[in-house]
Order: sequence, then C-alpha cells, then structure tokens
Amino acid sequence: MTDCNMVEAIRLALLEEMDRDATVVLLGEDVGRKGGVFKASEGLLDRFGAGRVVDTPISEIAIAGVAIGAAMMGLRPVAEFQFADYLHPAYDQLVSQAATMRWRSVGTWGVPVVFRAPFGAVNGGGVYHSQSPEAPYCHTPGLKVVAPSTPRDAHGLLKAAIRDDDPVVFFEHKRNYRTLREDVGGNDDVLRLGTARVDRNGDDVAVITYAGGVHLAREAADAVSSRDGIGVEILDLRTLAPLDHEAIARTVTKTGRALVLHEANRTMGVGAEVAAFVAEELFAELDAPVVRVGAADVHLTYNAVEQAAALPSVDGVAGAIRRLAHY
Amino acid sequence: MTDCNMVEAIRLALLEEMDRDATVVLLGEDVGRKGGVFKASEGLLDRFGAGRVVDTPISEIAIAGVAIGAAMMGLRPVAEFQFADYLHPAYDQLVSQAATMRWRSVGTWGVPVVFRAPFGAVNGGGVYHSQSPEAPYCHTPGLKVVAPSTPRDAHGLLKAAIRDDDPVVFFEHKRNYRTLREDVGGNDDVLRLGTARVDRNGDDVAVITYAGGVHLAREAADAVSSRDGIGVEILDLRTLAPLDHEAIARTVTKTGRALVLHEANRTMGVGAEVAAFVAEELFAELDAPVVRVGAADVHLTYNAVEQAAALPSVDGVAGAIRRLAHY
Amino acid sequence: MDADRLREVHRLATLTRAVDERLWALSRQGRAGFVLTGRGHELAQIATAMSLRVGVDSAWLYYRDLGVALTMGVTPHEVFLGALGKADDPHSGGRQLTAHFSSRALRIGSVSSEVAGHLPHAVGAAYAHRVLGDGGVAVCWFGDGAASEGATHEAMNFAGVHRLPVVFVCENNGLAISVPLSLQMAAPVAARAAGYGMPGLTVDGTDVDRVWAAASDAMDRARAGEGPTLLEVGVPRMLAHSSQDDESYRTDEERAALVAADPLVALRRRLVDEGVLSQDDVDAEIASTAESVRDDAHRALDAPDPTPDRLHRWLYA
Amino acid sequence: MDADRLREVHRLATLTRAVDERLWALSRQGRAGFVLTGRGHELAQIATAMSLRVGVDSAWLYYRDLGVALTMGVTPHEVFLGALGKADDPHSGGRQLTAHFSSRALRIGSVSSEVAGHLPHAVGAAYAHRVLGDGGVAVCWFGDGAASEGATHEAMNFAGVHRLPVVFVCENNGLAISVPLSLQMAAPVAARAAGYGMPGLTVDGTDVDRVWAAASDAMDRARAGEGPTLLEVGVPRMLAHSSQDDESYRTDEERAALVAADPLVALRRRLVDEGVLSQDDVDAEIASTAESVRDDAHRALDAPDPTPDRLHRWLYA
Ligand SMILES: Cc1ncc(C[n+]2csc(CCOP(=O)(O)OP(=O)(O)O)c2C)c(N)n1
Ligand SMILES: Cc1ncc(C[n+]2csc(CCOP(=O)(O)OP(=O)(O)O)c2C)c(N)n1
Ligand SMILES: [Mg+2]
Ligand SMILES: [Mg+2]
Repeated sequence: MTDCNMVEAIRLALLEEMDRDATVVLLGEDVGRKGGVFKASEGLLDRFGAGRVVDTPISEIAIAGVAIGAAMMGLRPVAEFQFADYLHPAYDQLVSQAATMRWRSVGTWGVPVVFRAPFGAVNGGGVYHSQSPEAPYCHTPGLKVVAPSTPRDAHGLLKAAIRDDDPVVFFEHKRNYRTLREDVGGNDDVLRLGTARVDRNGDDVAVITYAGGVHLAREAADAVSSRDGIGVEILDLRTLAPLDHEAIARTVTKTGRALVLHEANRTMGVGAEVAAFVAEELFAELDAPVVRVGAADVHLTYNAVEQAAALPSVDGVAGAIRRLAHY
Repeated sequence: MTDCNMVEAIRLALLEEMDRDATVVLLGEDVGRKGGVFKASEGLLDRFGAGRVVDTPISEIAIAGVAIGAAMMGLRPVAEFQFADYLHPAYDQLVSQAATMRWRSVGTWGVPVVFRAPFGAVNGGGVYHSQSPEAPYCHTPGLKVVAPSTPRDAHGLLKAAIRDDDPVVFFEHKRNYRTLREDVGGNDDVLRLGTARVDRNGDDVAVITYAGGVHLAREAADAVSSRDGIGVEILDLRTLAPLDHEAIARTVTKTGRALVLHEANRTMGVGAEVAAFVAEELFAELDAPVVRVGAADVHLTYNAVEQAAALPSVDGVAGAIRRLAHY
Repeated sequence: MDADRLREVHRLATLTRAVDERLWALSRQGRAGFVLTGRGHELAQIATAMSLRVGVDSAWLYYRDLGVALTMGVTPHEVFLGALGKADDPHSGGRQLTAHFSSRALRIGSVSSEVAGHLPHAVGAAYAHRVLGDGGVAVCWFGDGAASEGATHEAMNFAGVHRLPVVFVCENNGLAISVPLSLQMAAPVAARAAGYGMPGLTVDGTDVDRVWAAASDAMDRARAGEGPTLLEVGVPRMLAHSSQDDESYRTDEERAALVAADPLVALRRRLVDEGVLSQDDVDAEIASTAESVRDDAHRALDAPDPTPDRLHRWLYA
Repeated sequence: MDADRLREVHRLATLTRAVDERLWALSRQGRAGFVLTGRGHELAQIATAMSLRVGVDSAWLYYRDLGVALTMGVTPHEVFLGALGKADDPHSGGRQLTAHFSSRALRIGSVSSEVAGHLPHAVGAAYAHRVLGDGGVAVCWFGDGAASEGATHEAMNFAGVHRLPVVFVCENNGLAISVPLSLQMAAPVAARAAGYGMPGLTVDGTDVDRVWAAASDAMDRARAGEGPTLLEVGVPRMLAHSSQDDESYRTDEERAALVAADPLVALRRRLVDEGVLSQDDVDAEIASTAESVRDDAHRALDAPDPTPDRLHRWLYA
C-alpha cells in the first residue's frame, strides 16, 4: 500500500511498468533531466537511463510519430505532451496515424502507445496551458481515451493503458495533481479500461462526470445534500472512449434525472455525447431533461476573474442539481 | 442568373470575390497551375496572377499559418486544404491560433481567413480522402463552421465567409460537387452565416442535417412519404457553428419528432450536440426520443462494400424515420 | 553492380513495369479505383530496396513504391488484390488504396496516403531497433513533396540528434502533383541534411550503380552506428500523378520526352550493349513476366470482396 | 554602432532589466502569476529591434522578448498591467501571460505561449507586405527550442521559396527549459538556412555591434527584395525558464557563472571604458529607471481587474 497524490501515483505507475517490462520507454519534452515539468517522471532518467527516458526536442509531431513507429517495432512508449494544449500539433499523428494503424493494416500493426496529456485549468495558465481538448479524440475510432480523477484510478488506469495494445490518450487534470492523497494499491492493481465508477451513491439526481468534474460534483453534492436533502449519485466515467454505457444506464435508470458535467467548454463536449445517448436510449427513464454543465464557450484566461467566470462552479452545479431535482 | 454545379458555384464565388476585393488571395496545394484537384480554382491563376493565387508546398501548417499572418496584415486569404483529412496537420493553427487571435488580443487582430476543405466519402477514397472532420472545429470557440449542401448555398455562403471578419472552416462535400445544377444567383447574393434553411416542409418527423446528409434525407423522405405517407421536414443547418438554435426549435416544436443525420461517425459528431440541445431545451416538445444517425464508428475504406456498410444509407434513414413516426 | 545484380535489377524492373501497366489497364477498365505507380522511379526504388536485409531492417514506403515492395518480396497477386479492394489482400484487406503495403514478415510498415506521415514512424522504428538491439536499420522512402512537411523536419532532426540507424530516400521527381520544384523549395532536398548533422547526397536515380552504391554506403553507416543519411535520387515521373489526375499542367511534348527517356529502356540498352543480357533474354523476360502478371491479375479479379460483417474488425486489438 | 546608438542601447537595456527585476519581485510576492523574462537576451533583443521601422515593419515576438517590446515602444506600465492580469492591459486585457504583447499601432502580432506557432504568421505577414506593397518587413524572434518544430520548417521553407521579406532571429540560449542543445539538434540553427536557400549567420548575441550589423544587413536584404535571412544569436539564459521552473537541472555554480558574465554589466564596463558614458551617467540611469519603473508597477497594481461581464467579448468581430 502506497499513499500518493495523483502525480506521484502516475510516477509510480510509470516506474512499476518500466521495472516490469523493458520495452516500456518514456519520451517527451523535459521528461528526463528535469523529471517533467510536473515531476511525473522524476528520477526515472537516473533509474532507467537515457535509452529509455528521452528528453526530446520541442517537436510534438515527432514525439507522437516516433512513439508510434517504435511501438510498431516492439516498444511500448509513453509519450508525454507537456500540456494537453500541445497535443494539437501532433493531432494528425493521433487521429490519422495511431488511430487507423491496426485497422488499415488488417491487424498487422498495433500501436501500444500512451499519449499522456496534463489538461484542464489552473490558476494563471492562460489559453495555452488550460485547455481540455479531449472531445475530438473521443470522436476518433481506434483511440481509447482515459481521464482519471483520483490517485488510485490514475495509477491503476495508467498501468492498464500501458499494457493495452491500442493507443490510449491519457488526460490528467493538473489541478488534481496534488490535492488529494490516498492508497493507490500495489503493482498488481491494474484497473480495466472502459469501466465507470460510482463515486458516490444517491437516489435523486445523477451527476455523470470525469476528472476535475468529479471533485466539483463532490462539493456540489455536499452542498445540496446538507442544505436541500437531495441525494446525488456521482458517476465517474474514468474512460471517455469507449463509454461505459451500462453504467450510465444504471445511474440514469436509478435516478431519472441526469446532469452531465465537464470542464471543457459546453458545445460539442463529451457531455453532448452522454446527453444524446441518454436522451435517445433512456428516454423513457427520464423524469426531467438531461442537463449539461460545462465551461462557457470561450477561451480560458490568465486573469482569475474571467477564468472563474468561464468555468463551471460549485454554485452553478449545485443550482443545476436543485433545478433538476425540482423539475 | 448562373446555372452551376457546386464546384462551379464555389469557383464563381472565389472569382467574384477576388474581382471585387483585391485583398482576397488564394493559397493551397495545386490551386494554381492545376486549378485545384477538384478544379475549384480553374483559371484563377491566369486571371489574377501568381501574386494572388499561390501554389504552395505540401505544408499544411504553413498554408494555415501563412493565411493567418497575411490576414492579420490586411489580406483576406482563402486557404484550400486539398482534402479535409489534411486539415489535421494544421489543427493547431486553426484551434489554437486562428480561433484565439481576436479574443486573446482583445480585438486588436482579426483573422478573416476561409479554410476550405473538401470532405466526405467518395468511392474508393479510403481513410485519407473520405473523412468528415467537422466536429472538433464546432467545439472550438472563435471559429465558424459552414457546410453547404447545394450550389446556391455554397455560392452565397462562401461569399459570406470570405467577407466575414472571423475565421471560417468551410466544408464542401466532394460527392455533391457535380451532382446537382441550379441557379446560384449573382454577385450580390450573399447569404448570412448562422442561418439554417428548411429544405422541405413536413409535419411528422424532422430530419436535421447538413451537406451530404441533406441529399440522403431527401431520398429517404421521398421513400417514406410515398410509401408510408409520413411528412418529413428537412432542416439544412448550413452553418454548424454557431448553430441556428431557433430554427432547430421551430422544426422540433412543429414535428415533435427529430432525427439528426450526418455522415461523420456517430459518436461525438455534430449530431450529439444537436440531440443534446433538443433533449435539454425542447424536452417538453418531444413525442419521441431524438434519434441520431451517422456513420458507424469505424474508418472508411477503399473497397466499396465496407464503405457502404459504414455510411448511413437511404434505407437506414428511412427506417429510422418510420420508427420515429410510429414511436 | 555486378552482372548478377544487374540481371536481378532488370528482372525486378520488368516485373514492376508489368504490374504498373496492368494496374493502369485495370483502372481504365473501371476495375481498380485509384491507381498510383512509380513509372520512371523503378530503378531507384529497386536499387535502394536491394540494399536492405528483408525481415531485419524495417521499410517505410510511400504510395509510389511499387518497385520497393516487389523487390522486398511482395507478390504481384497481392498488389492486384489490393488494387481491386479484395478481402484477401494481406496488406490492408482492400481497405486502402493501391500499393498501400503492410507486412510484418517483410517488416514493411503500413503505408498511408498521407504525405510524410510515415517519416516519424521510420525514426521511431530506428529508435526501437537500437533499444531492442535487433540490428535493424529503418529505410524510409518519400517524395520531394513530402520534404516540405513539418513531420519530415521533426523526424530528420530527431534522427540526427540521436544518430539513429535510418536511411532517408527522397525520390525527387520534380513535382508534387502539379507543383514544380521551384515552388516547393529554394535548395535541393539534400541541402537540408547539414542542418540535421547528417550527410546528404544527390544522385541520379536512373543510374542503378550509383544509387546502389550510395544506398549501400548509407546502410553501412547506419549499421555501424554512424547515424542517418539523406539520399536524394532524381527520377522522372513518367505518368500522371494518379489515375484521377488529368495532367493538365504538362504538355504532350513534355510527356513524350519523358517516355522517350524511359530509364528502363535505357537500362536494357546498356545491359545488352555490355553483354549482361542478350536482346533475346530481355524479350523473353518481358514476355514471361507479362504472362505471369496477367495471370496474377486474373486470379485477383476472381477473389472475393470483403463482407460487411467485418466492419468493426481490427479497429481494436 | 555610434555613441548615440550605444547610449540608446544602454538606456533600453537598463529599462528592460529594471522591468525584468520588478516582474520577478511581483511574482515572488504572489502578485504576478507567471513570469518569463529575457535576462541575458536583452542586448540581442534591443539591437535587432532597433533595426526595424516601428509601424512599418511587422514584429513577431515570443514570450521572452521584453527587450524587443520595450525597444519598439511598449511601456513598462503596459507590461505590468499585463503581468498583473489587469483589464486595461492593451495587449491582451490580462487574458494572456506576462509579456504576451499585441499592438496594431506598433505592428506587433499577438504573442502566443505556443512555441513556434507564430513563425508561419510572420511569413504570412511578409507575403501580405509584398502583395499590399506596404514596404514592410516581417521580423520574427524565437528560441532555439522553437527551431525543432514542424511549423518552423514549413514557415522558413515557404519564405525561401517566395523570397519573402522576413528576418528570422533565433535567440539561442542553449536550453529548451531543461533540454540542452545537444538533445535538440545536431548542427547549429543557422546551418538550416542553406536548405531554404537563404543566408544563415551565427552571431554572438552579447555583442551589440555585431548583432546590429547583422540585423541591419538582413533588413536591407529584405527591403531590397533579396529574401529572407536566418540570424542566430547566442545568448545566455541567466534565470530560470519561468517563475514556475525550479531549475533543478542546473547547478548553483552554473548559475553563478552566468550572473558573473552578465552581458549588461559587460556593456556598461565597455561604455565607461570607451568614454561613451561615465560611471555617474550609468548610475544615474539605473537609479532613475528603477524609480520610474517602480512607479509604473505601482500604478498597475491599483488598476482595475477585468469584470466577468466581458467574458464573451472579442471572441468574434
Ligand atoms: C498531408 C498531405 N497533404 C496533401 C496530400 C495530397 N497529395 C497526395 S500526393 C501529393 C503530392 C506528393 O508529391 P511527392 O511527395 O513529390 O510525391 P510524388 O507523388 O511526386 O511521388 C499530394 C499533395 C496528402 N496526401 N497528404
Ligand atoms: C508547441 C509547444 N510545445 C511545448 C511548449 C512548452 N514550452 C514552453 S517554453 C518551452 C521551451 C522553449 O525553449 P526555446 O524555444 O529555446 O525558448 P527559451 O524559453 O529558451 O527562450 C517549452 C517546451 C510550448 N509552449 N509550445
Ligand atoms: Mg514528387
Ligand atoms: Mg532556448
């Protein structure tokens, strides 16, 4: 049993998997000498050497593409993108190359790469260190997308992602890196991709969310349960592609009222998919319209005022839960 | 009055706008000497010269980025991406640069660029000449996204896009380039971005769609009206961002039954946003769940069998309409 | 090149040309959907491909590399299965366009239609060859057009920094579809090499001896741990870019001149002159190849199409 | 450089340094969120910026270019408004990080935090300068790290093909955050220029005369229609990458050596030695600058924060 915050949990997962399997390698900007700008790979260069921990030039196409080619030849690379915002220059390699490789070669070539991407808003990050760009990867057949909310999930899911034979885009919310500690289990605590987790049980309203949204949901759930006696069920999706439709159906069937929450801007976010699924497949179960809460459809700012105004807030989520409960 | 197919309509719009405004320039791969692989710029190099019609190297980052910088300095570039699939290498320039420019410079710098992108499946195109990648651009604040279905709309909307002061991603379905001719109007027939169009009136089921989907919807509507007497209303969204919510509300309120249709793969497509909007805002108007029809969540193939199996079909759409009508 | 090797080049070039011609015939008949071939590039393709050890070195081709594939052991029948979009095509099961090869046994990475998308993969493979110590060299072919892509720069720079075992072969035919070299770059492709700390050479791609020598040297350097090489071979693009290209940007005279200067015809003339082959040998080779290739194509025409039930197959492991 | 210019360089460098120091103080106080400055780069920034005509030429800066901005006429007060995220910051209204400038009057394109994202914009601007005939030259600054990006390659290649009026200035400080040059590239940045058909020069970026001469030549070439130039200036990065960087990858000795070799101190020594300025002049300049800059910062601290009601403003025209 190891007590970790989320970034430590990620580092531990990397370390354990690199220890276990000599084909696991790490590459990215500043992952070596500096141990990553968030310290997710601290000490790994010393432990595994420059052959397996590669400080790359600032070239995201190469980071992704080199990882893909290396994976095809037998390695299991973990490619770190310093900020999820910098996945964009490599977008083509992810959606047109990694995602299509196995499919287009009728199973000949697999791409067991994990694309790690710290995402989400932190104070003062501005538009290039705050983005939540997970949606398009969820629209891309052939990719898996993971976004854990807790140290334990981060550890177990990253290990699963590394062992997975397909490309996985792994989003880590920067704000959650150091906020919470918990026992993350040991070397064999590998979780299964594609499974949501009921983070909290409740009967009245379901909040379906992931990553940073889980923590927001917890605060909002506390507020409405103590003040209004509303029982909130929180479903942490954990994997965004493929979605765990059964778990979503269970929570919606149980509560009849569903709110989908994420930090990405609202229009065309993952919430749209979840809401559309619920509206189409669980129409008869719904006692109220499925509600989406996400960031405003704007960019995020360096200044705190505009950033706070753009992001979903505890009050905003609590208000939406109340309106749903009383619909 | 000019009778045109869609690609001729696009060429005409380019020609008229370049005639009208000397700051309109064209750049892209093969747009000059060859007149574009689809001939959308045929003859324009001869007419306007190599200063304003630029055959670029194969470098999509530069095509997008040069257009952005040139726009900031006073030009109104139309940047052609040979296939929408090749927008991906330039993704960063569109979503992190063009989309944020005005916002991040508090109005100082605008980016009046049209990013033209022939999209959608044609026979034998395979995974790199068939993609429908419009969804992520609709998720990006600061961009406008247009996808016309007819020659007249293509003409009037492209002119509007060129005159617009913001970046517009303009998707043209390749399959519609030469299928239909109509009068596209004259130099002054500039349409308004952001407005949907009722393509066909009907009382029973609304099909909300765009681009290639409109033609599929027409065929399916013909089938169900003649065989089943179901009155289908077709709403052509035309602009995907910003969505015309009023028009969607009108057609859903009128019919109480809505089907969202597109050729992009279903999960996380534009249909998710439309369905989620309908489910949340028009819950009380719905007599049946809002249904989505899109391509299967796979890639498109060179061989015709798999491609046809993946794409939405007239029969599939007609069947979905019938089920909705009888829900 | 010694006489045996030259005869092998001739055999492979004759085969490549025969397959090429058959593919265009299938396209004209409306049977093959989208055909791209390397007519004029063959000798350079074959001579470079002959320098690698099949199954040890990894090969990263682009869509025009029919000659590379046939040299490495892809069969004409497989090519036709692919061109016709057949289920039994082992390379893509008919999912990808003509000549989009992929083979684990031959260590050919999956070709994508996307220009330059594979260069970073080749570099990643070279990195894996080193980490795994499997002795492989990654060989990567691409066109002059691909040289302008950001992916190409990032890949070459990465290879240079880590002195990886990779050989970059640029088949410079002077055109990216219709765009001439003068609008693509202001210096030869090989002039880029210095900026990546690797040797860069420009070689006449119709001269098999020089191409073979340059490629062999580059392979030797890579195997000896001396890092990457950029080899630019000048070749003619004898045909249209693809079966969809009307070639409106070239005159009939330009095209006629290219056909007149066919490097395969020149090679045959030389081999006969030098006594490596007799004219009868050449004629016999052409005739027997044409026949076997016709058979291969016919068998492919009869092969089954894919079935819709495999729609979701191979999307995930 | 003549004595007047040298005094101007000194004035601007002193100003840049004073603003730089104040920014770090604000960061340590928790008032400015994210601070990056160019300590050690100033002389190169100032000497290159002095070669352009403000308002005619367009300027494409990166986040470290405080010295360029102050030379071009951005005021310290504006810098502080930005660093403190204030509504009245004319560059980004507090939306972007410190030193992310943007000005139509000065023709400074909007800085983005994204490495190399602006190089294609500079080239596009150069293209527009030519099409519009406005006589402008685009000048583009970036770090050694940016040189590895695909965007940089595509931008330089485009500029080379069209011989556009653009000057590329690479401020090579030997580090991309923690990654040393040896892991970034296998040849000098300037060695890339030949591949784009443009001249490439490497100049000591602490030598104002040489930088000024090289930049002026490059500007002259651009204005004369002779095309782009790549100018690489070697500079020290005296501080951490940013206020978020613990600099764990450098030793205390390395940092002390950088401070000891401060190019601004060396310049002052030289100017006093050469009689261009007296030590009293220097001291007075430092003192008065410190005072005015302190005032500028104070005024900025009192300025109003943005209000949430402008959330959607400037997203669209
Ligand atoms: C990223 C990308 N952009 C554009 C295209 C469209 N395209 C296909 S082939 C081609 C020309 C390639 O030229 P070159 O690399 O010289 O190869 P060649 O066909 O001449 O052998 C273009 C522009 C593409 N396939 N991929
Ligand atoms: C596209 C992109 N990738 C990664 C980053 C993260 N990042 C910010 S600054 C930096 C280092 C830049 O180094 P260099 O270009 O040499 O400039 P310097 O800071 O040394 O002046 C990195 C990796 C980024 N901002 N943009
Ligand atoms: Mg070519
Ligand atoms: Mg640097």
